[in-house]
Amino acid sequence: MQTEKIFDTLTKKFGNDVTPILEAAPSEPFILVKADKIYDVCLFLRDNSELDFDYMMCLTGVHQKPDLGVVYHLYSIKHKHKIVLKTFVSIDAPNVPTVERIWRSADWHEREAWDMYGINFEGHHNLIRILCPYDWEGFPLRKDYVTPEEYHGMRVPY
Amino acid sequence: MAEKKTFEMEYSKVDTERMRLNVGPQHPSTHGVLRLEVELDGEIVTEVVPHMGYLHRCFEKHCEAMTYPQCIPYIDRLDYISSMNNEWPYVMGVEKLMGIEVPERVEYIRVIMAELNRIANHQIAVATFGLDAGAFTPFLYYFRDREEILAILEKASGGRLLYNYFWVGGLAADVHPTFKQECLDVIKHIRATNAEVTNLLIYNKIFIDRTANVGILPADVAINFGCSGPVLRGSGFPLDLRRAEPYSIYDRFDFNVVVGKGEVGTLGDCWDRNIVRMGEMEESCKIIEQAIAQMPDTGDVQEKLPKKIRIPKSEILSRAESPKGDLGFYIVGNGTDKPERLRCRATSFINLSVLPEISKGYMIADLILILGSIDIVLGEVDR
Amino acid sequence: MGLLNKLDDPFEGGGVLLGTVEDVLNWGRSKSDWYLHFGLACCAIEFMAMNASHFDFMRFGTIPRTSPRQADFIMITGTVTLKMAERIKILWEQMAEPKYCMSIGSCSNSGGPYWEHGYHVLKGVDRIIPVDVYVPGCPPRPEAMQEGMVKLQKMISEQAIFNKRKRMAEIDKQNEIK
Amino acid sequence: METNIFIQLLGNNWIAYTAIAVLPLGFLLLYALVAILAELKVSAWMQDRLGPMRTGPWGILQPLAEVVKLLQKEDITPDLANKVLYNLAPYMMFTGAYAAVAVIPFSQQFVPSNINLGLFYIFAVSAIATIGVVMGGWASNNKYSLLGAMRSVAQIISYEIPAAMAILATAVLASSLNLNEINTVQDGGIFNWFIFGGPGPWFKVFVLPFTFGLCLIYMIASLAETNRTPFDIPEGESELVAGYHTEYGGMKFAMFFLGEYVNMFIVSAIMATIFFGGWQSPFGSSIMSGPVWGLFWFLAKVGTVVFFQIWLRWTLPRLRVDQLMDLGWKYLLPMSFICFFAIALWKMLI
Repeated sequence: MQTEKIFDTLTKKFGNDVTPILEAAPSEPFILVKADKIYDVCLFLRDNSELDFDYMMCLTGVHQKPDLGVVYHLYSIKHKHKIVLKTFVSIDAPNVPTVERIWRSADWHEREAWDMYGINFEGHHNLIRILCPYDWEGFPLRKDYVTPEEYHGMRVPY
Repeated sequence: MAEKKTFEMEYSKVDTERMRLNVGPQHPSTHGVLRLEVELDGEIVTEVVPHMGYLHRCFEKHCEAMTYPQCIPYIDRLDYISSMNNEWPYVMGVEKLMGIEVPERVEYIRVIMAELNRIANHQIAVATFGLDAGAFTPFLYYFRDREEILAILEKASGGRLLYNYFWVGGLAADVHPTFKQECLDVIKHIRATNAEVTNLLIYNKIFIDRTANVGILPADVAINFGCSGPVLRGSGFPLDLRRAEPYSIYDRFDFNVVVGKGEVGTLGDCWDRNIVRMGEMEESCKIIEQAIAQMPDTGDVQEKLPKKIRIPKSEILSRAESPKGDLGFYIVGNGTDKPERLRCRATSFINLSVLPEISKGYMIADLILILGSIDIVLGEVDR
Repeated sequence: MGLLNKLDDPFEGGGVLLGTVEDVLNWGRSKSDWYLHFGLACCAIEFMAMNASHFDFMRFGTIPRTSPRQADFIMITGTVTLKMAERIKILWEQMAEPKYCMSIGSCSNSGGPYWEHGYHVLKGVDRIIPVDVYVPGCPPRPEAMQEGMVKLQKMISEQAIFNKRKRMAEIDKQNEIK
Repeated sequence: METNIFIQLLGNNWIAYTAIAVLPLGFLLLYALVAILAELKVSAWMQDRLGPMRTGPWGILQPLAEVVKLLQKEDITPDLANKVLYNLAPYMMFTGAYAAVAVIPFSQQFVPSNINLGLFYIFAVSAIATIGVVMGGWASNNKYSLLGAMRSVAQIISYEIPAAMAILATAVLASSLNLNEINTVQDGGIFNWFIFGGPGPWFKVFVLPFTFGLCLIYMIASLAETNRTPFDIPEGESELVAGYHTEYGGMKFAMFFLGEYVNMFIVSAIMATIFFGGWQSPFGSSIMSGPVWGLFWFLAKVGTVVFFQIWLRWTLPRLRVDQLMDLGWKYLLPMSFICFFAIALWKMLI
């Protein structure tokens, strides 16, 4: 299915909660979703037989000042089409519903986004750090992150 | 009947304790520094909790501070067994965002290099998988052949392991004059060793007993977990980006997508994942042969580029089929010569997430084999 | 070295006999080095290649051991992260004396390419354990690692066992004069 | 007949007995050095490598260097280990293996102790090594060690039975439990060895498959008893780090190592004695036979079997623990019973 058509289906279903943004090539077009609706949109995308997005390629946390965002790259193996969803939340209350129950692959991706950006995925069954040590402080990939001087008695900077 | 019942009741009263065993980070067969927290009931695995991050090298943070060409060496160090394949999706993504086309000769060289590197990667994967099963000798046979492949890659790029060879808009350097003949020679050796290992290891009765019907991964579970590459194809699902969305010039070659068939056990077991890698080596050999036949002898290997590579405010998820599977780079440009965000869709990371699911109920020796059959590289898992 | 340290003072003067004994003991330690089978990152792959038939690390009399208790030297092959550093320290402490350490690759020498922005990378393994031989390269070629091994063997074969303190004092004196 | 050359030469006194006890010990240490070198070199040649090259000419001094090194290593006892058992275990293992040497007929003129219950004795004392393994695995207070020790016990006990059946069958053929006696019976050339059914008329071809099968069963069982590939699961590197000796280092580990190699020697010696005629010359008792030739033939046969074990180690993958039990109980045991039954029947008939 064409990207425009997928966007049409979504806007028909969700109305104002989604905003398609068709950028000129080479950038991929994406659709902006309100953070609290992301679970419903994803469930619809997966379960609708015409869309059938059964493969989550990538879930990325981003920090585009001043907001934190989550980017979902979805793919349909059956129909061979893809879509990009984006949602932005304020850095003070970065709460996004989890999509872990829709695609199991989201589990570790969301843990990584939490680890790196501190995006709180509401409803995730085990939202703990995945790459950094469990007692690490701060969220390394935020633009305002300052490298700590010391960790467990080891000097960190060169 | 009554007697049997009392026995069972008596037996159930026996107090057994589950043991929590820490496998790794220093363990001979976690393929690096993965740590698995395993709960054991006797020898049976009841729960696996992977803990990673022991090799978290802050790749994404580095890339935000580097210019686009400077990122390539860091990308090499993600999946350090198949560096050429790592560079490709990144370079391709940057080229797409800049809107440049690379010369045809470059595409051919890239294909040959990537396929050679794919073979080297699968050789290590099969070799270490045999090592996990206790067979030491095939490991050395494969490493002997791998040296020949590395010699070719080294002659072209200067590095044995980490190449920094695919540059934005072309290649770091042209290939050497005897390149074609050397490739053809090495293919012969690869095929001979593959035949030997097939006899020595793959169809060995003990090896089949160990790997067949172990770690069964159904295709729908694999897709839901986002698996790709030999892990997904071992379950019988023919998703190969080279065929599904032909990038570069892969539509010009005739090759098969190897899938597991459940030949000696259930579809999607460890043996199937392993045989897919064996089959892919052969397919890669075929692609290399065709590419060498079609490749133009002379031509530029570097497109004219601006002095500073800048990418406008745009973004792309650029994917290519690495030996581990579907490797993607999510590149966000912001108008400067440094990326705003560079995220790696790490294949090993995603393939590994299926491990707790498929290793429950098997023995601890099987757990090691299942981990080996997934073929992870910790550099890519932890980034 | 346990027992041998107690022999320090009674054998004052040394002499030909002790010199020879020392040579034999050093010969044994330098020619038979069991290393801990342990890989961290990219360098571990080159390390595997070095173990394989083409370069054949076992020529030097090395045998891989999987348990730190049985190992004589540890090769830090790759980037040491802060999370891993504590484990490496434990491994080092589990090894029995006399033990040696080889730092392979730029990452474990100094942080390598990750020195600047690596918030989670330890900039040099020598911040937590003592290193005997450094092998530069990213990753070093197998030949370079073997050169490191030769250097380590040379170092071991020249070690002082008897009258250690006295000899070390002499060396210190010489350094002072310079 | 007195079969011991030392008692013949020195008389029935303590000097003779000391010599009898010390000589095999010295021999075993020498053998262990050679076996370690063989393991290193054979594996290297199988894998297109050279093996140790820098310790003496072609690396032949390598095992010596290992010993010198191991003598200097720190003696570690983990803090949480059971100290007494932990320190005792390696010696227990070696003692069990060494004690078994007492009844091995090295040559017709040298059997350290020519007792009538030789086979029985070997089975009794070789079980001591198992106790050493369990002690070590349990006392180390390490989960890998414990798992390795448990596996090892399960494995050794399971495979003791088919091995015992195989050995008993030869005892039936020879009508004796005395190892030297068993050797003497196999007199008269290669076709009188028990692998070929022992001495007998031409129609012994009917019993030949069974004796051959028993030899194979004993071979497999002996591999399992000595924890060699494909049955090296108690110390399977890829799963259990180093198995029951994970926490051992230095001389204690060396004792374990020595114990293992001596065990290899014992099972190979038993195999050579009961199936391949021990010190008997393959060309009959008139050609190339005599006490010194006997020693030569015996060692040559043992060496061949040891080489075979090394060869298998570098060729085959490892079995899983349940498959190992399957093989032992479901295949080897019934087959050894059948062979034993057939041989007993044959012995009754002739």
